[in-house]
Amino acid sequence: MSVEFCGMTLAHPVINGSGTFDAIAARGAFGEALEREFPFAAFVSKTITLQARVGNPPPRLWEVPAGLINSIGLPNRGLEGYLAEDLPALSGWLPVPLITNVMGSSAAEISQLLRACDAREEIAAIELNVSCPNVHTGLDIGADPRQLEAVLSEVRGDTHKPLIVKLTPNTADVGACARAAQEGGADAVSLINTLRAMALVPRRAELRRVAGHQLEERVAEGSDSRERQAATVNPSGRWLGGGTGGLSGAAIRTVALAQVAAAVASVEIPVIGMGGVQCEAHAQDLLDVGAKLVAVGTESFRDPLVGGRIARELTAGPA
Amino acid sequence: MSVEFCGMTLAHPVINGSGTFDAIAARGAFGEALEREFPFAAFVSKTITLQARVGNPPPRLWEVPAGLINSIGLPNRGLEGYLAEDLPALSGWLPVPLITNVMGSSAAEISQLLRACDAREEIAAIELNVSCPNVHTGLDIGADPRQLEAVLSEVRGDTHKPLIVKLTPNTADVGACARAAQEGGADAVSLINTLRAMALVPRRAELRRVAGHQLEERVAEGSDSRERQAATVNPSGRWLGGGTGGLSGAAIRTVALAQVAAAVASVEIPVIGMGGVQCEAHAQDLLDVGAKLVAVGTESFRDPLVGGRIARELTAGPA
Amino acid sequence: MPAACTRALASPHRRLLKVTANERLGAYSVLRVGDPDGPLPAPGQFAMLAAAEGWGGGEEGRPYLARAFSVARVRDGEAHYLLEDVGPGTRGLCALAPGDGVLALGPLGRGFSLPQEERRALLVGGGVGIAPLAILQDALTQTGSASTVLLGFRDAAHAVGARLLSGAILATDDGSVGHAGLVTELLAAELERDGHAVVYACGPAPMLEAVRALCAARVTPAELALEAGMACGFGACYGCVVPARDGRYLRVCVDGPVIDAGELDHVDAHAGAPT
Amino acid sequence: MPAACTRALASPHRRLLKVTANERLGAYSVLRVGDPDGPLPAPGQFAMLAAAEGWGGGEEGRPYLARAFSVARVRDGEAHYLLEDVGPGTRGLCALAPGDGVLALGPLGRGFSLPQEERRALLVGGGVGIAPLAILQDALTQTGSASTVLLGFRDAAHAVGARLLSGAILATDDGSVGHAGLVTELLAAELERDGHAVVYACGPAPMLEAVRALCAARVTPAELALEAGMACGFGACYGCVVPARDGRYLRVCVDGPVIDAGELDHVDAHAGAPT
Ligand SMILES: Cc1cc2nc3c(=O)[nH]c(=O)nc-3n(C[C@H](O)[C@H](O)[C@H](O)COP(=O)(O)OP(=O)(O)OC[C@H]3O[C@@H](n4cnc5c(N)ncnc54)[C@H](O)[C@@H]3O)c2cc1C
Ligand SMILES: Cc1cc2nc3c(=O)[nH]c(=O)nc-3n(C[C@H](O)[C@H](O)[C@H](O)COP(=O)(O)OP(=O)(O)OC[C@H]3O[C@@H](n4cnc5c(N)ncnc54)[C@H](O)[C@@H]3O)c2cc1C
Ligand SMILES: Cc1cc2nc3c(=O)[nH]c(=O)nc-3n(C[C@H](O)[C@H](O)[C@H](O)COP(=O)(O)O)c2cc1C
Ligand SMILES: Cc1cc2nc3c(=O)[nH]c(=O)nc-3n(C[C@H](O)[C@H](O)[C@H](O)COP(=O)(O)O)c2cc1C
Ligand code: FES
Ligand code: FES
Repeated sequence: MSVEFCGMTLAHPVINGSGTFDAIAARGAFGEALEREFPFAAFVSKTITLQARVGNPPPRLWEVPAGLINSIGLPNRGLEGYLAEDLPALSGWLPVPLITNVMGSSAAEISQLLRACDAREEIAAIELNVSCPNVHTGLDIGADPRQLEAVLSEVRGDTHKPLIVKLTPNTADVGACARAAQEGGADAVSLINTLRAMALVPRRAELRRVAGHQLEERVAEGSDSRERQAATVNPSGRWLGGGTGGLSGAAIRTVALAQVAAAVASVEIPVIGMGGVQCEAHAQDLLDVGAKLVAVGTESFRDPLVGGRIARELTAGPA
Repeated sequence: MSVEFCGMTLAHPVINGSGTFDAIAARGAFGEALEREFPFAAFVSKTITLQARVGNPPPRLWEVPAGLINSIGLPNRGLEGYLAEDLPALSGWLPVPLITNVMGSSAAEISQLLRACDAREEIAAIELNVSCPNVHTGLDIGADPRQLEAVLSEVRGDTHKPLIVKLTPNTADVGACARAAQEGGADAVSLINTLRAMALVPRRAELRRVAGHQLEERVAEGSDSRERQAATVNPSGRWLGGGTGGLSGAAIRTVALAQVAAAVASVEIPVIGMGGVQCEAHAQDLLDVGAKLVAVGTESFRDPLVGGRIARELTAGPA
Repeated sequence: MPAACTRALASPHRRLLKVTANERLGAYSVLRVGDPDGPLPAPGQFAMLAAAEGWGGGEEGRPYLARAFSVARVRDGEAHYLLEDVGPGTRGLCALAPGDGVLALGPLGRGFSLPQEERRALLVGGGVGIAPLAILQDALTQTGSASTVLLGFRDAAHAVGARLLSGAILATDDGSVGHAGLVTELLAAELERDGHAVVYACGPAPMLEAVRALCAARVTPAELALEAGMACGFGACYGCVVPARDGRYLRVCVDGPVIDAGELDHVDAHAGAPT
Repeated sequence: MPAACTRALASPHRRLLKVTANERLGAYSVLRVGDPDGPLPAPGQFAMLAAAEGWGGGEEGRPYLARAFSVARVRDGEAHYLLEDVGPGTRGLCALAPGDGVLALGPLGRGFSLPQEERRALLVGGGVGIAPLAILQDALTQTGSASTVLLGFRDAAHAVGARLLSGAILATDDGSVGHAGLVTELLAAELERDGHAVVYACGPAPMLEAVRALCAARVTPAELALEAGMACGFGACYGCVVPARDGRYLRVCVDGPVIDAGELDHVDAHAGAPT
């Protein structure tokens, strides 16, 4: 089941979605067992930006039917901290190739990120997250095909490593965006990232319905049944500290399948498919529509080793 | 709880999503009881096109976790048939204003639809579905703000009736689209329509897992566990006769909330919010982010009167 | 030709009913639901059913929508349904116990019409598709008409389902009970013997197509109870279509489920009972 | 200051365990899960739990993710959890019966460190937040250390939960049991009486904030067991953060849940036990 991908030989076609697995933290929680059973054929870092970011204020998570909205806000140590601290913390034990995911808000920023990564041999490939508002236009760099191609053409020369472009799904024509990435020099595209979504602070009445009678007595006093819990915490009425967030998990699986199929139909470069993969069947669907690799995100939160199980089942055929 | 909307006085703020309630068929199935308990404050027709359409070949439905993909393909009698047959079939008994939803693939087509509707007093307002590929550009008319505004400016003069523009959610910046609709002369915008999605024919192994051992013996013979059920029925491997479809229901609720909030923030005209509304709390969330009306779609399939119950609960406050 | 279709109107209210019994019948389950005040369904009509609890969950997050089931019988204020476990929805209903709640919308659709011109009724069923034939047989018996019942099953365990009707002549795929072969072979022989008949059929798509072709060749009137994936059951979603002879699509839930065989050019591969 | 945090490593395998008992304790449930071969959790560590069946369903389609629970006790190869039904996840776990399956990942996070400098241990708990203090008391007893236990509850029904620990001094909001008022009032009095202490606290955010402020004012070392909505429990999602003194965010699941009070400027309103 080993797979050739952009010049790398991977043990199987299952990797992680950026930002959904922290190999360093997992190594801390699970110890050496993680090395022996590392669930992914390559490890994708969370998104690294030029400057360190602390991320969004809590709450950062909201659970929905068959899915999760996150509003993490891309916390990371910044390029320098990543190179100085995370790379050494991974080296020596990470049993698979490292793909570093980076994001910048202008060609100049991206260029700097690519050049810095290019210089480090620990990094096997670079994934560029283009779900980032352009500092100049305000529009996500990846949402508009022309803008995307222009930015990529400008930075492509800054690295010899394989360059994967992680497309945004919040766009009118993802096939056109995939084509733009290819024309701009990408070696592969990956999709889908999360769908823009939002949740409000639950109303007390709502909580009561969900939690049964017990809660009634517990929620703070107040006569207006429409008043929202914790309105003091977040007066905007929005639950997520970041205001809006991104939807992932089972709820987006069929949207992902449609977008991956559209991307595959639009490009010759390999496609990494992801979005709501929970088991071998979901991964196989993405491979069947033409994805070369499959990434697992949210499902790893429920089961850290699910990626490995999917890989084994893809190899063996379903039980 | 009565609501002023584009010059109409509606009994409450809950209407149906276009294509999710057929008042004529429901009147046939439920008889006069439907008139007495009509669940919506206005009735929105399914999308009417200039020429009659038979719609997509079956299968047209695929159920997903907390949602439904449909690939109906806008079957309708065509403008002439609608005016000649559906309007008389509704008149006399429909207890609420009628909003006719139309779609055209060019300004000329839309213009013709609007003019014909404008001439009929049975029609209280017109909803324009812009999730339609432009015959010239191939891109959905509603996906690009500039195109949308240009088309609307061209046709706006063709009707004096309130014109609601039903935006497509498959776009980079729904706020910009809402603004374009307003600039083009829309009296209101409605959203969200379904998210583009796809499903494959279930593999036999998959069916086996879902249905238990029993199925194993029943599915047609064949040694390859990856072979798909009914591959003969649809050799492409795609389940839906139309290839891809649109995702609706609970799974899209938080995406809808984010898009409705973005639209409200971008325009002064009223916004009709919809997407995954199943109960009063979901409707209230949309109203809380600024929607003037709420539409119920998929949930009416499970309970034809749910719209009325939501309206009552919105009025009374939650139980 | 058969007379106008029969149809009882449903209440637009989805009603919460109680399971009174749920018993195995060979490979099937017979679910009985107390509904003393509900409208009396016509033979061939169906209801959209969902369990009141635990619907919308499951490993795959399904079932989400209600499922369609033919009313198999109405007796003593109870509606009977014949169920075959083929997926999460039917599994959930098969697992219900007396006292559990069922959300029901119905009766829906157009049912069978009774025989005209003194034609004898030939009831042809396959697998779980025998359900609407049971209530049809009850209706025929009540009007004093005899009916010949031909039923096909996979094997002996499924053939136990034939007990739902009386006096059925059986065929099984594996020959374990009755004629070894297809039920349509029995039908061909019956039509040969006495062709002044009207055929009522329900079952898998290939069976229905064979019935249609047989009857078309002999100009024997036939009514086919079709099936299709349904989201609503009352004409709202346009999801449940089958292609008609004129190139248009019929909605099985409101134009059917019982459809005059003459309206079809062929029976669509998706339009039959689960197999 | 307390010494280095204690932490047992979890297996990365989500393990299928069996419920051995699930009994009411006043307003709470005590869920016991057989886990003879699992790693021994350190006091303050937690596990991510999900019911093996029926998780992912429910009327609202939740719970979808596993839920975090402090290990309240380990005895005879069983882990005990104290549960309060506050939503679909806790409700599902409260409804489990002996023999039912539980998917567990753990033990996770950093636990409490044992007292240094012969300070006496002051255990301060509020509501369901008393859970990790029970296993801490067990550990202290094993090392021969005495501990003073101060617990606050809403009312008498909840105060029954205090039986999880021994010798607790109680406070209730409604005065039905023990001191009528806040548990932090008891703490203030205790610190007044003998300030050479280390405080271990777990409970609602306002209680933790009051503990933090009290201890900061007296320069008394304190360890707070925080809570936060968690998607993963092992540092993968960055969802479970609380703001630290230095402006950065700490992940409760890997940097905590037990956090030295000195690292916090204030206890975030979302960082406490359910109230
Ligand atoms: C008018 C009518 C009457 C009926 N009468 C009876 C009856 O009396 N007794 C009876 O047992 N059945 C009857 N049926 C069939 C019954 O409705 C179906 O068996 C039932 O809907 C299956 O639901 P499920 O969840 O158990 O299986 P599903 O998982 O829904 O699978 C059933 C079939 O649907 C397809 N499928 C699989 N996954 C999906 C998906 N995600 N979305 C959409 N389709 C999918 C596959 O072809 C599969 O074989 C009737 C159907 C109709 C329309
Ligand atoms: C380290 C740790 C240890 C814990 N130990 C214990 C323990 O020992 N015993 C115990 O009973 N509990 C404990 N908890 C708390 C427990 O994890 C929560 O009570 C549980 O997750 C609630 O899940 P639920 O589905 O029952 O309720 P939820 O519905 O998830 O509601 C709980 C709260 O989350 C918020 N919320 C509501 N809806 C949503 C949504 N859709 N998405 C996100 N948030 C929402 C609201 O603020 C609500 O009050 C611990 C938590 C942590 C982090
Ligand atoms: C908590 C969380 C954090 C994420 N962080 C990032 C990130 O830093 N960079 C990125 O490109 N994608 C990020 N993603 C998106 C995932 O990589 C993936 O594209 C998406 O979640 C869809 O896959 P899934 O449904 O399997 O989770 C994140 C997703 C989640 C749920
Ligand atoms: C079966 C089906 C058919 C639909 N047909 C139309 C249509 O003809 N025109 C239209 O504008 N929207 C159509 N829609 C979209 C709905 O009006 C609505 O925008 C969408 O389903 C989201 O709402 P919901 O989640 O409540 O269903 C259809 C949706 C479904 C499920
Ligand atoms: S099931 Fe919806 S139209 Fe027939
Ligand atoms: S719960 Fe995921 S990082 Fe803490």
